[in-house]
Amino acid sequence: METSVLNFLYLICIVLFIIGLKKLSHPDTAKNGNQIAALGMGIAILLTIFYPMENASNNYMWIVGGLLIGGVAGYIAAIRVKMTSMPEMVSLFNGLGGACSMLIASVEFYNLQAAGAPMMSVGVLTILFALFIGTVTFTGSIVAWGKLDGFFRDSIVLPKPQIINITLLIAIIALSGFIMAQPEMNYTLFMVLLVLSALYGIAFVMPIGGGDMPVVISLLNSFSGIAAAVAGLIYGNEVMIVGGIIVGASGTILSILMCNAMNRSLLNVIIGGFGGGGTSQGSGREAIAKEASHADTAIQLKYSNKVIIVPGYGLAVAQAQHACHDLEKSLEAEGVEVLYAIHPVAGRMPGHMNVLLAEADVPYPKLLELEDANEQFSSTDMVLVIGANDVVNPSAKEDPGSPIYGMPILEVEKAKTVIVLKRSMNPGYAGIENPLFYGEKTKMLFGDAKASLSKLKSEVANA
Amino acid sequence: METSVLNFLYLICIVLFIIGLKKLSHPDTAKNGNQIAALGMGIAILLTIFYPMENASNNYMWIVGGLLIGGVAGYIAAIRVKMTSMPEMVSLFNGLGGACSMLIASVEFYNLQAAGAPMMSVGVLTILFALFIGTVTFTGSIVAWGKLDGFFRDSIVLPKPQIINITLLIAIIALSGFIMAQPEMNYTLFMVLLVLSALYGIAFVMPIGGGDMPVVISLLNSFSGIAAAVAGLIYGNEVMIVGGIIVGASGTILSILMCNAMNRSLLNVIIGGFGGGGTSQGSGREAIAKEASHADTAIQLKYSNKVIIVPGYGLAVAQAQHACHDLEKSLEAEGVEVLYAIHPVAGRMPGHMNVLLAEADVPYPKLLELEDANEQFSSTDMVLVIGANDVVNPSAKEDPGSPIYGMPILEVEKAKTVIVLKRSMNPGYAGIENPLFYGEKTKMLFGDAKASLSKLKSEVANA
Amino acid sequence: MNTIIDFIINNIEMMYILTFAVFLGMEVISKVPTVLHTPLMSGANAVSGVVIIGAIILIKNANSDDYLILTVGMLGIALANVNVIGGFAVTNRMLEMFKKKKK
Amino acid sequence: MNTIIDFIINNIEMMYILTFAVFLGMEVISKVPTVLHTPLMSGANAVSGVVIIGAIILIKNANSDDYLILTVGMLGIALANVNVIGGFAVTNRMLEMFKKKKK
Amino acid sequence: MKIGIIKETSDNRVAIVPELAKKLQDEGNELIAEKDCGILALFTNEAYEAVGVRLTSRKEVLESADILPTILPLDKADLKQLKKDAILISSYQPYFSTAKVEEAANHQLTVFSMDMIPRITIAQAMDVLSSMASIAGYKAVIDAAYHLPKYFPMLTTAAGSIPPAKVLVMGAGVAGLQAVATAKRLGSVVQAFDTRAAAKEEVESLGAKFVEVEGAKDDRAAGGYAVEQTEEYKQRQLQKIFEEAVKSDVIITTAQLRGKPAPKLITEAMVKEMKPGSVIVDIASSTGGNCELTEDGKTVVKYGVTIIGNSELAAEVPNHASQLFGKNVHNFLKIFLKKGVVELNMENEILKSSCIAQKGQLLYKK
Amino acid sequence: MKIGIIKETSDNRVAIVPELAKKLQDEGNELIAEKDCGILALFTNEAYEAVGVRLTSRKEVLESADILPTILPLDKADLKQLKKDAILISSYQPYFSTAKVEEAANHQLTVFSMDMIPRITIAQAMDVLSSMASIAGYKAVIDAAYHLPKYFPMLTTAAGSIPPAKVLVMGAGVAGLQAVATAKRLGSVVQAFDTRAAAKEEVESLGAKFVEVEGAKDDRAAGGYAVEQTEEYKQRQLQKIFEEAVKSDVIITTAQLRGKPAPKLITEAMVKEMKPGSVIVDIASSTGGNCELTEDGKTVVKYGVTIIGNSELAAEVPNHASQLFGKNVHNFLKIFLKKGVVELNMENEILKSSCIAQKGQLLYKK
Ligand SMILES: NC(=O)c1ccc[n+]([C@@H]2O[C@H](COP(=O)([O-])OP(=O)(O)OC[C@H]3O[C@@H](n4cnc5c(N)ncnc54)[C@H](OP(=O)(O)O)[C@@H]3O)[C@@H](O)[C@H]2O)c1
Ligand SMILES: NC(=O)c1ccc[n+]([C@@H]2O[C@H](COP(=O)([O-])OP(=O)(O)OC[C@H]3O[C@@H](n4cnc5c(N)ncnc54)[C@H](OP(=O)(O)O)[C@@H]3O)[C@@H](O)[C@H]2O)c1
Ligand SMILES: NC(=O)c1ccc[n+]([C@@H]2O[C@H](COP(=O)([O-])OP(=O)(O)OC[C@H]3O[C@@H](n4cnc5c(N)ncnc54)[C@H](O)[C@@H]3O)[C@@H](O)[C@H]2O)c1
Ligand SMILES: NC(=O)c1ccc[n+]([C@@H]2O[C@H](COP(=O)([O-])OP(=O)(O)OC[C@H]3O[C@@H](n4cnc5c(N)ncnc54)[C@H](O)[C@@H]3O)[C@@H](O)[C@H]2O)c1
Repeated sequence: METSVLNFLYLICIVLFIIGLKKLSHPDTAKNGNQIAALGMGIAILLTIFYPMENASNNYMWIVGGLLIGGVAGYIAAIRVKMTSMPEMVSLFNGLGGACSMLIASVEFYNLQAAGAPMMSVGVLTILFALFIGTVTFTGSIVAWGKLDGFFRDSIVLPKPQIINITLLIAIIALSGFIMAQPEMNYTLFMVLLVLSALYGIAFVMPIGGGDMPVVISLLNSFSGIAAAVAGLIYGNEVMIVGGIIVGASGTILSILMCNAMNRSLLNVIIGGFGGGGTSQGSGREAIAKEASHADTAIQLKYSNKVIIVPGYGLAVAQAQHACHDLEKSLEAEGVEVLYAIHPVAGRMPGHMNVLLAEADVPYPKLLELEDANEQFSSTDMVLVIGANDVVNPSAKEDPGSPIYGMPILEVEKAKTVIVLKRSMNPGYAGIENPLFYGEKTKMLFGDAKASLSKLKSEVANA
Repeated sequence: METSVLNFLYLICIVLFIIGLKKLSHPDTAKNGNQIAALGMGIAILLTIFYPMENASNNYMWIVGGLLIGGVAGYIAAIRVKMTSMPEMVSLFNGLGGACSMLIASVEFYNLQAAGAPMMSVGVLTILFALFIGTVTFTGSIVAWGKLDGFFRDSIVLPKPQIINITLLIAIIALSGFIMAQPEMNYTLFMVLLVLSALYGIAFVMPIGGGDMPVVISLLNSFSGIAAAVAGLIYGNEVMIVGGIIVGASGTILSILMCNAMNRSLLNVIIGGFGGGGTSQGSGREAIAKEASHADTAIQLKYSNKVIIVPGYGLAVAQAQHACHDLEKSLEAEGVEVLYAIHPVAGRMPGHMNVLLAEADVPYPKLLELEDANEQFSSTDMVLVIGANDVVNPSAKEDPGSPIYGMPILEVEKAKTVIVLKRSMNPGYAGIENPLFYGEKTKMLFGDAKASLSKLKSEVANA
Repeated sequence: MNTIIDFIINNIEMMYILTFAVFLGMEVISKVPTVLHTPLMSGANAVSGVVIIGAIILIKNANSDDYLILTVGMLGIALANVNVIGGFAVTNRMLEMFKKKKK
Repeated sequence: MNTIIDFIINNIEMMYILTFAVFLGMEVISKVPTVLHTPLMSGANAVSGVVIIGAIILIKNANSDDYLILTVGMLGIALANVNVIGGFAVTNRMLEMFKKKKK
Repeated sequence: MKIGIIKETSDNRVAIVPELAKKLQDEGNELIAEKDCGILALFTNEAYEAVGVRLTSRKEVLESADILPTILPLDKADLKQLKKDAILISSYQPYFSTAKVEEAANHQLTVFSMDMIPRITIAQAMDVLSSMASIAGYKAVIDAAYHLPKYFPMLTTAAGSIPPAKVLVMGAGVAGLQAVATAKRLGSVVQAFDTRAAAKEEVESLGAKFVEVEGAKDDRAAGGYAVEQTEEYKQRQLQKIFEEAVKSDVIITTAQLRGKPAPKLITEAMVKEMKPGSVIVDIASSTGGNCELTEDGKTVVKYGVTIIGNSELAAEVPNHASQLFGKNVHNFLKIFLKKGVVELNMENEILKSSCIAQKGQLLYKK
Repeated sequence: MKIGIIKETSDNRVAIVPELAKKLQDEGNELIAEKDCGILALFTNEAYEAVGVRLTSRKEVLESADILPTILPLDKADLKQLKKDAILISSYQPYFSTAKVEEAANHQLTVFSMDMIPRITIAQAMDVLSSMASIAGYKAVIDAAYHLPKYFPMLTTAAGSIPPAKVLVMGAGVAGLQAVATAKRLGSVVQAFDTRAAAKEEVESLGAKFVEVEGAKDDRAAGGYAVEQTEEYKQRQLQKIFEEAVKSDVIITTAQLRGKPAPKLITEAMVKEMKPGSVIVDIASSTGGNCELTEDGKTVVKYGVTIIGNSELAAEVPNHASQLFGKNVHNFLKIFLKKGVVELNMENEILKSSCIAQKGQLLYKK
């Protein structure tokens, strides 16, 4: 009965976790959700520390010590980290969580040994599993972190990763069985298992392309959830079990969602990973144009103050003038200032863009001439280049060899970010490469301009 | 252990329920979801019947008999009922479910009495509660059914319903307390409680306007879920408890969603109900234009074969030509044939509609002249009248007294359904009432045409 | 009162289950499009017919000669089964319209 | 094998709880907009730090003189707490950007 | 009945086009037409003969016709030759060309003036003002663009960019709105104003800007017609117009006051201030014009501004204009011409208000 | 350098507008202008003086100018008076008006023909063909609408409805595309075709329909210019055109072949078959026209079809046309006129291809 009161209190924490996660999945409530989840965690920790436990020699000092060290370290890390390298950080944290399960498992195995409990019990099995999954999470996350951090390069490709992984996995299962088959505990074997698991974690993540790391992290995250749950089973501790499972489940779903967003399957990512990064975009390789996702572009648009649209022949070909105007309007509704920069020779006839935008009823005052536009870019958060190419080709400024050298262009690169909407990397009328597409600040949003624009519009509505 | 195996099997049924409900909430999977849930139920029933139970005198005949009678009756009813009167039917079914809990409660109370169990026990409390909620569901649903069926008219308004309800509630609680306080069971009091509950059910639903019945039904449905759960507590039967609770919860949420869809609060519906129908639209009153919801209109549009759009001056005022064209396109994408019927004097200048539609790039072949349109309406599933009024005013045909008598109009009423998009019931240029709006086949979709149209478009995408 | 508390404490797992069931019930149907409100309601209603299980148990436990209870129980089963069978059948019919026409 | 079955049978309520937890985990975040993937991941990750409870229990149970275990346990707590505190803090920062600018 | 078709003396349109002639015959009438009546509107003699219309001399047509619809009122010479109690149908603008009407009356003729038909929804099908005005409004813009030494739409080219032309439309009736729509289509920046309260919404419903002048007197009772405005309103209006006018490249004026001379909206002073090369198209010229310098039926250049005074712009689109006019006439005839027999029921609101002379006496109030 | 501005003898445009004159002076040149040079383009003498241009006699301008940009080539009389080694800038169409060029050469003049500038992206800023063509394309439609006895857009009225006019554009170059855009704006149904493969996409990018004729020879190498087509292609093309032409109310032809007479796309037979009242605007008239019956610079009516042959339509929008032309010239001068000093570097691709005569000898290959 004692514990069931504790468990009842734990139930509250769990509810807080659930509500927290739920809120985390809506932009408006996300922040609040995070705090609620944190609250839940805080309560759970305090409960565990102070809820009387029979024949326990509390050792509060050690506990508090651990909490302090970890807490301070974690907080500083979290505050210091650059916005851009947060994913790595998450991965690292996640790994540490895994490490903790690993440690717990090791200790408990040790304890069982001391207590000389019967082998072949669910208890042992649980412990072994906790060890395995904890360790994999640990090493796997570390590798993922390293990859994102540029520590390891994708170029490090293991020979025949599939083989390696399969063999490791088999070995691990076999060994676990063997350990349980032993008359009594055998710590060396246990350690071997640990090492094998560690290797597996590395071998699992190493071959996957840097571009897919987010998915992998989310996957490892669900692992660490499961690890926590299993560790919970060891103590029959509700909050660990349920909390862990929930994270495990949501983590898995999240990974799948992420894959869908890149429209690939989870399997494809992992296998593709085994295959060595596969087609995963932006997998660190150089001089590859970065690809943007609709959703992220949408959110950036929505939260920027000033956006300039650069229409080109592609807008005309896609007949996307109305879609473009719609997006413009919904952004304006969000309080974003939207302008158009019209290059004199955009399109295939003088005034081509004028005709289109007039048709879509874009108010004339929104149209900027070349010179004005080039002045305004520097104060612009985002430039949408819609089916334009030659007219934004920097080589007209920089490369005296270029056939269009000397032509005045729209210097979009002055802006903070540039998103280019076109169907491929094909050149435009002048038939020449466009360095802009590979630029630091540039991201490509491939696909028919009209389609992309309407996607963006709806995403802006959701986000 | 015996039972826990049973419970384990029950768990499967529950999972089936959950999956079923989940799938039920997506158009594409709904049908399948319904079947899955049904499967779950089937398994649960068979399990219960055939899973061995200690010292049970099974009485299979009786069980099967009941199943047969109920099954056949239910099936026939379900097949016979007209599409239009399905809600009533649902309400009726729901009531019967409630009735069942009522009976169970009665019997179990009787049994306890026989067994001379201790009063003041959770057991008794549970039974009483089961009785109360079951009965309320029963009578309430019957009333709701009657209202929708036109059995009871809204005009039957009880004096001061609030008062009545409150008093009944208090009485019920008091009595329950009293019953439990009794030294031993008292069946008469129990019966009184039953009657009171029945009355409460009636008093609760009676004052609510016919327009709000769907919400009420869904609410009663969640009651019957709870009833089932409570009954489940009596037997400590997992599937009943969990299944019931889930229905209870989802039913509540659903009621709330329904209210949002009519943008009103649940409370407002009930209190408003107490107030006597309140502003609830279409509450059976005559000569009130029926209001349409965006979602329902969207789904109808999507699943019809031929739609004709009748634009009028309102389209121009709202500058909704592009929105209109967009909707047209997304419908065409769904395989719906969309045409426009242009009335010669629609708008405020000759060719007003031409100018607008041309601007939105509606292909000329889609524009029908008056005569052709009037021929085509009869073969049309749905007509969207967008901000047109005089040009679709039947009195020009029917009422010799009308100032516009003799003017040729678009005879939209020949079509299966007519949806009118306008902001209010105000007349148009000619300043005269339009009988069309009150017509059998007509529904009004109030609001600015542009806003409505884009809502429709997105709904079409979702649905 | 404290009978109730005891009850809770003694059935702590039950509490977990109930709480989760409530959450699930809410989650599972959030985001349902308006057009599905009625079918969903009808489907859920059919599920609520699960009370039939109770009626069945009731009869199984009843002495085979206690005709009163047996009849009442049978009535209960019948009523509940109308709810179950009818409910699912009606829902099915409502959902017919969602069969997308082929073009 | 049958040890496991026994285990399940004996902890049937636990099974219910686990099953529901899985469903909840999946339901609760379905329909999350792409832009929230990373923050959500990070938040969930912080929650997975719940393993810290285990480490705490571990220490509470340890004999006050068994320094090996104590240190290991403390290390465990420290690591897990990095996960917890750091996790929530980072998530918080990620979500800063969602504070809608006033216009 | 015998229905006559003559060649307009000073207009390209023709009152009845072959297609319509056929309809009328099928309805039991006999049609005779003056030779070449439709040539200028691109309806050949063959076309008329093809549908069985007899071509003959003007004289015969005039002498034998029972019903004679014409675009413009007949002049003395013709009137003389007409049969007694022949029915004349045309647009007389009785408030202005009183003389013409009286002559007709003197000849004991029954005269219907289509421009007197009330502007009610039901009468739209026979509303020549509407049908001709909508063509005029369109043509006014085309003419303006034709004469303007500038480019109408905005144009961004490698050789610098050209701002869109500014168009100001005065009077947003049928013609005005049509002008607004057409100018908008051509990509110019369009402003319009009017005294009718409803006009604002109507103008904006075409995506153009409405120029507000406070304190306009509105009178819906006048059957959609505008009413004379107060003096100080006119002042404020002139002021406002002045500001806008000098900015405009094109001004199109359509302001009319039923039965009164058209309001003077553009003063000589304004024209002086306007940009050289600008164009004014004054559709109200026949009733005096909205611009002081307008000369009806002429295109003049004053202070570098081209001023086109033309109330019959529809005549410059003779082919379609004739079609519409004919349809109007047909719908009008339907009221009293059934199966080739005339039954004049003067109770009928439309006949009552459009019949300006019957059997000799004038019926409309000056 | 001394830059001269003269009044064109047979054109409303002026080569240098006041605004530009100012720029040139700021760049260190002296400008002198013939009196009234800009009048017809709405640039007053005052405007020129205001920016410090000295107005004088034509004679003085001709005799003293070092650089003389003109819209049209100068005629003999004027050439005589020019200084030796003066630089002439104009559009000579050297392949056609050979005589003119030779004369100029004989006077030891350096002659740049702006129409010879290559059609490459970088040269667009000085591409007079483009700038003038885009105005011409627009104006062609306006003229067509002006002369067409019909209503352009679709119109549904109480008096029946009018179908949209059918417009066929032949040759979808700069002028052609501009015509397509303008016609589309006016609400007509537009079709266009061209032999260049790219043209289809370009036409469709304006929302118009492209008329397919299989088997066209395309040659991007020709710098975007079209090439002569095979005989049997021409046959198929003529057939296709015939079908479309007879359905059309307006035909606008812009088909050109660099250095060759314009392809004949509309035969007399076709014109006979076309609807009376239809309008043909032939922008290619100066190089022989795309229609057999075209008479350059004239508007004729044949078989009831109005045929406007005018390659200088831009001249009818003198104000803006002059602005663009001037800007082109300016951008061109920038190549070799730095701080008022001329440095002719004949390596420069643009100069090379546009210089048709230098110090007496002709530089372009016939
Ligand atoms: N303005 C004039 O008078 C005139 C006349 C003739 C030539 N030009 C020349 O045309 C060029 C104009 O430059 P610009 O930047 O406007 O056009 P551009 O340089 O030709 O580039 C257009 C781009 O649009 C993309 N695109 C085509 N269809 C698309 C679609 N449906 N959706 C999305 N993207 C699409 C194409 O890339 P993908 O294929 O990868 O989609 C292409 O790279 C200049 O070189 C100019 O000199 C101008
Ligand atoms: N065609 C011509 O040449 C011409 C010229 C002059 C007059 N008229 C007359 O005008 C009338 C034309 O008939 P019609 O049916 O086209 O127009 P109408 O009869 O005037 O009705 C227009 C309707 O649109 C609705 N509306 C206005 N703004 C709206 C918005 N933003 N969103 C949604 N609905 C809006 C109004 O209802 P709510 O206010 O409730 O929204 C109004 O009832 C005829 O009577 C005709 O005789 C025609
Ligand atoms: N019943 C119908 O269906 C129908 C058909 C056609 C026209 N109408 C209505 O008839 C009315 C008149 O149409 P119309 O084109 O023949 O009008 P009109 O030709 O008589 O006058 C043209 C416009 O000039 C405006 N005007 C008058 N004085 C003015 C001033 N001082 N300043 C500015 N504007 C001034 C008038 O308000 C009118 O809008 C309009 O309201 C039109 O909607 C109705
Ligand atoms: N570099 C640039 O930025 C730039 C600038 C302007 C024009 N251009 C290109 O130059 C090319 C020519 O432009 P233009 O307007 O001077 O061309 P043009 O005036 O020389 O000819 C007009 C059009 O007639 C077409 N034509 C020729 N023979 C034909 C036939 N038998 N049937 C049908 N059509 C025929 C040509 O293909 C051309 O499109 C175009 O491709 C244009 O895009 C490029």
